[in-house]
Amino acid sequence: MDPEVQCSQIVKFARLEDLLALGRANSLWPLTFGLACCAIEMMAAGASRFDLARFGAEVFRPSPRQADVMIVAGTITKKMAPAVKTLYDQMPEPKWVIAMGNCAISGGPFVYPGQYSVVEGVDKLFPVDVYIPGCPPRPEALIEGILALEKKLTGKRRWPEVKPPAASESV
Amino acid sequence: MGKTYYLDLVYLAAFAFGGLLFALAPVVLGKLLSARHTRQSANKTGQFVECGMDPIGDAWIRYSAVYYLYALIFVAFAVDVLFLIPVALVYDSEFAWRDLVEVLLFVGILSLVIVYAWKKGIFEWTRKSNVPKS
Amino acid sequence: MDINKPNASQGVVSPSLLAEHPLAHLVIPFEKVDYARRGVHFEARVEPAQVVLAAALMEQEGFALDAVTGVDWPQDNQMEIVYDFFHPMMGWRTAVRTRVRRDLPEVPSIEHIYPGANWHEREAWEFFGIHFSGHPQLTPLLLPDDADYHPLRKDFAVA
Amino acid sequence: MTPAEAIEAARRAGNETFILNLGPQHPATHGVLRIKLTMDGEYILRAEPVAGYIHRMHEKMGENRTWAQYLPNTSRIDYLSAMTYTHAYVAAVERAAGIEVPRRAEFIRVITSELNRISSHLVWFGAFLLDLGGFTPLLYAFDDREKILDMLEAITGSRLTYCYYRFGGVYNDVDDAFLGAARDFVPYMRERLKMYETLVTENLILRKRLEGIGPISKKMCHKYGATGPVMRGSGIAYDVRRMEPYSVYPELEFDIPHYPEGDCMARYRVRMEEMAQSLRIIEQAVAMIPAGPFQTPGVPKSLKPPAGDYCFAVEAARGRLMVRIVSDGKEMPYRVRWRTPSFCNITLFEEASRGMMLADALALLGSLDLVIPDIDR
Repeated sequence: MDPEVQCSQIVKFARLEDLLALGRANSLWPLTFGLACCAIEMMAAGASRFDLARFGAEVFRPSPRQADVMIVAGTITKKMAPAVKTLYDQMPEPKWVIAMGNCAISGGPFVYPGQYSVVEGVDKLFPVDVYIPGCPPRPEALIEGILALEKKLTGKRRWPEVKPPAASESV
Repeated sequence: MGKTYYLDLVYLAAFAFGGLLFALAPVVLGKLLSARHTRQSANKTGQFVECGMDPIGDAWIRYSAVYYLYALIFVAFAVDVLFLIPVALVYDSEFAWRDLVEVLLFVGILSLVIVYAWKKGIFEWTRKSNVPKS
Repeated sequence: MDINKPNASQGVVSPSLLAEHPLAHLVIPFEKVDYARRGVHFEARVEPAQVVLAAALMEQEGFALDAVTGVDWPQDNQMEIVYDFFHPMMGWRTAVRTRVRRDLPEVPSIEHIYPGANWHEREAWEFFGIHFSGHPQLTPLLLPDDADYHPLRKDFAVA
Repeated sequence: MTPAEAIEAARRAGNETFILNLGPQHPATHGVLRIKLTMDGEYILRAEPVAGYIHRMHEKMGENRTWAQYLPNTSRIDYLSAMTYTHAYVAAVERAAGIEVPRRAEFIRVITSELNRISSHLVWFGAFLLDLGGFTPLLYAFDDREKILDMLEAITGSRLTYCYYRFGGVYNDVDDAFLGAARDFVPYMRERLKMYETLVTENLILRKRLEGIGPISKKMCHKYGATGPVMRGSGIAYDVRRMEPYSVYPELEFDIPHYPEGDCMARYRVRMEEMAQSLRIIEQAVAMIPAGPFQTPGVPKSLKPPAGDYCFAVEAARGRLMVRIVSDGKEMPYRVRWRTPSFCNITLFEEASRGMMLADALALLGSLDLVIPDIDR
């Protein structure tokens, strides 16, 4: 992949950046990009019980031109890779990628010596911001992923982080 | 030419300039604040969006007239709305039969567009192209 | 056997006790198979050339195409193609099997009888390299368009 | 008509033929199916479905995994009715190896399969109306579906890709909490189906969008091998649970909803009534489930079924699912072949959608209820 493309703005104000970051974090528009089983869990997350609307992420935009975050939910095959790269390119700049599910992280259950059709992980195509393990990950895991992305944007975590009792203190 | 005349001119110029500013400001702000390059993996940023695929063939073709007539109906209703909003502002003082009749007359005439479109068969979307039935 | 005339016990019918052999009158010999053991009522082994005739007979009897399965037998240097049919009215299941040479697998296509077989045969072609002569569009279906490897063959190494 | 010819035809005739990609990433295709549409203005001249964008090598993986290691794969082919797919594979291996299944396990399999069928139809119901423009039914349908997922998660541990059946029975037993929840779910869901009936089925807009749209004849179903609600919507009452009875379905009485019209509305009605029939099955199965073992003891860990090939057909949510396994007596399958319903249902789309308007073709596509990894495997 080419070196980090210099894509900063012409004008930058510290406070304005924080304000923009806060605005973007609370209104992440995902691209409807359901590939396989994880897409159903993404729909379940968008539906009434798990309700992505609480985090401003329930507007699923079909067109890459209007999407902020690409949630890669499912397996990327070699035949699909050029289409995924095209979609990534066509998204306007403040864009992020969430790799949802083991298939998007590393090819998942379809990786074995001599496999011929699965791209082992989306980060082989373009940089990924948040990885959500699971096959398929539960809707709560997707919400945790979106919160992690919001923390990456604004630096602060809006929701108290649920630590499993035995977890060490390191965040 | 009294002083008020020039004052009104200034107001008009200010209003026009405000409108212009209102239109151009987002464009300039966008240019300044938005990122200059988008990260690419297959440098297809400028390509037309067609579900992730490369568009096949050309889209600049002669469309059938039905699309155009369909759009005309929208224009008619746009004019309708264009008139009704300022009218609502002006007529909100006290109720006058004359105003109601005027508005109804206007809306009535404009709804003739629907009658015309219905008679013309736009809504049935009949096919007027000369492609042989495959 | 008219496909559109549903049989008498519509809806609740278990396959009739196959005392008499309903397919006995066909020119291709179908021998009865123990359904509980193998999942198929009748089976016929034909030469590759007779496949189209078998499919035509099945179509005439009112069967619908179930699947076209390729199996690679490198040890006896052959490839086997199994055509499965099911009967929507009577619930019968038949399988027509044929074997072709492994180095030049060639079978006539039944696409003109069962248009549904178009995709089945394309898939068998791209996974095994079995050439279905007469097929209108033998291009890869599931693999990328420029794929030239046949992944389901036993000797398939990563291309 | 290859793209070059189509462009040439367009330039020569100077008319409005152009090629449109209803591509892999499209809200109406519910997955990564691509349809190359040769359009004449608003009408479709030729719709060529292109599959393979989510081909995950299930059949190749069958040949390098032991019989038991292949189980997780079975629920990832059609993840909406994963139970029926595992049922087909497990029953095929049981038929090959001659393993007996205790009655209680058979009843558990029927209850979980029917619950899974309802949850699959609810996802179809939500997505189908999303295609036609109605967003709210999706929220209602997913709300009911969450109740089923909670029940199934309590006993299987996962929400979507259950790996619950084993050779000779099921993974763990079903407790009274699950049976009670299933018993209470039936009246609740009947209430909700009545509400969907009044709110959605009798909605004038829906009837105008579906009635008479996308007619699929008996002959077309027969030629392309389309099965399930597509075939039952065209008047052929074919259901594998009746035609090739398996498990304990012969002891349960339920009827097969079928409509002669063959249009999108008929397929819609078939699926809505199938949910009601599944509720009837669950009700009877929960009442009739016997006590006893839930798994046959003594099934060998590394199973080696005798050589030969065996098939088993099951009624999945989308239609007839047939799995053909070829065994050569070793501990790994020699060949696993999945005849999946969506693979056959999509082949008739090209003929059924010729000359339709684009919006109606999307209604037809939604009424076929396709799951794309089911096509690509």
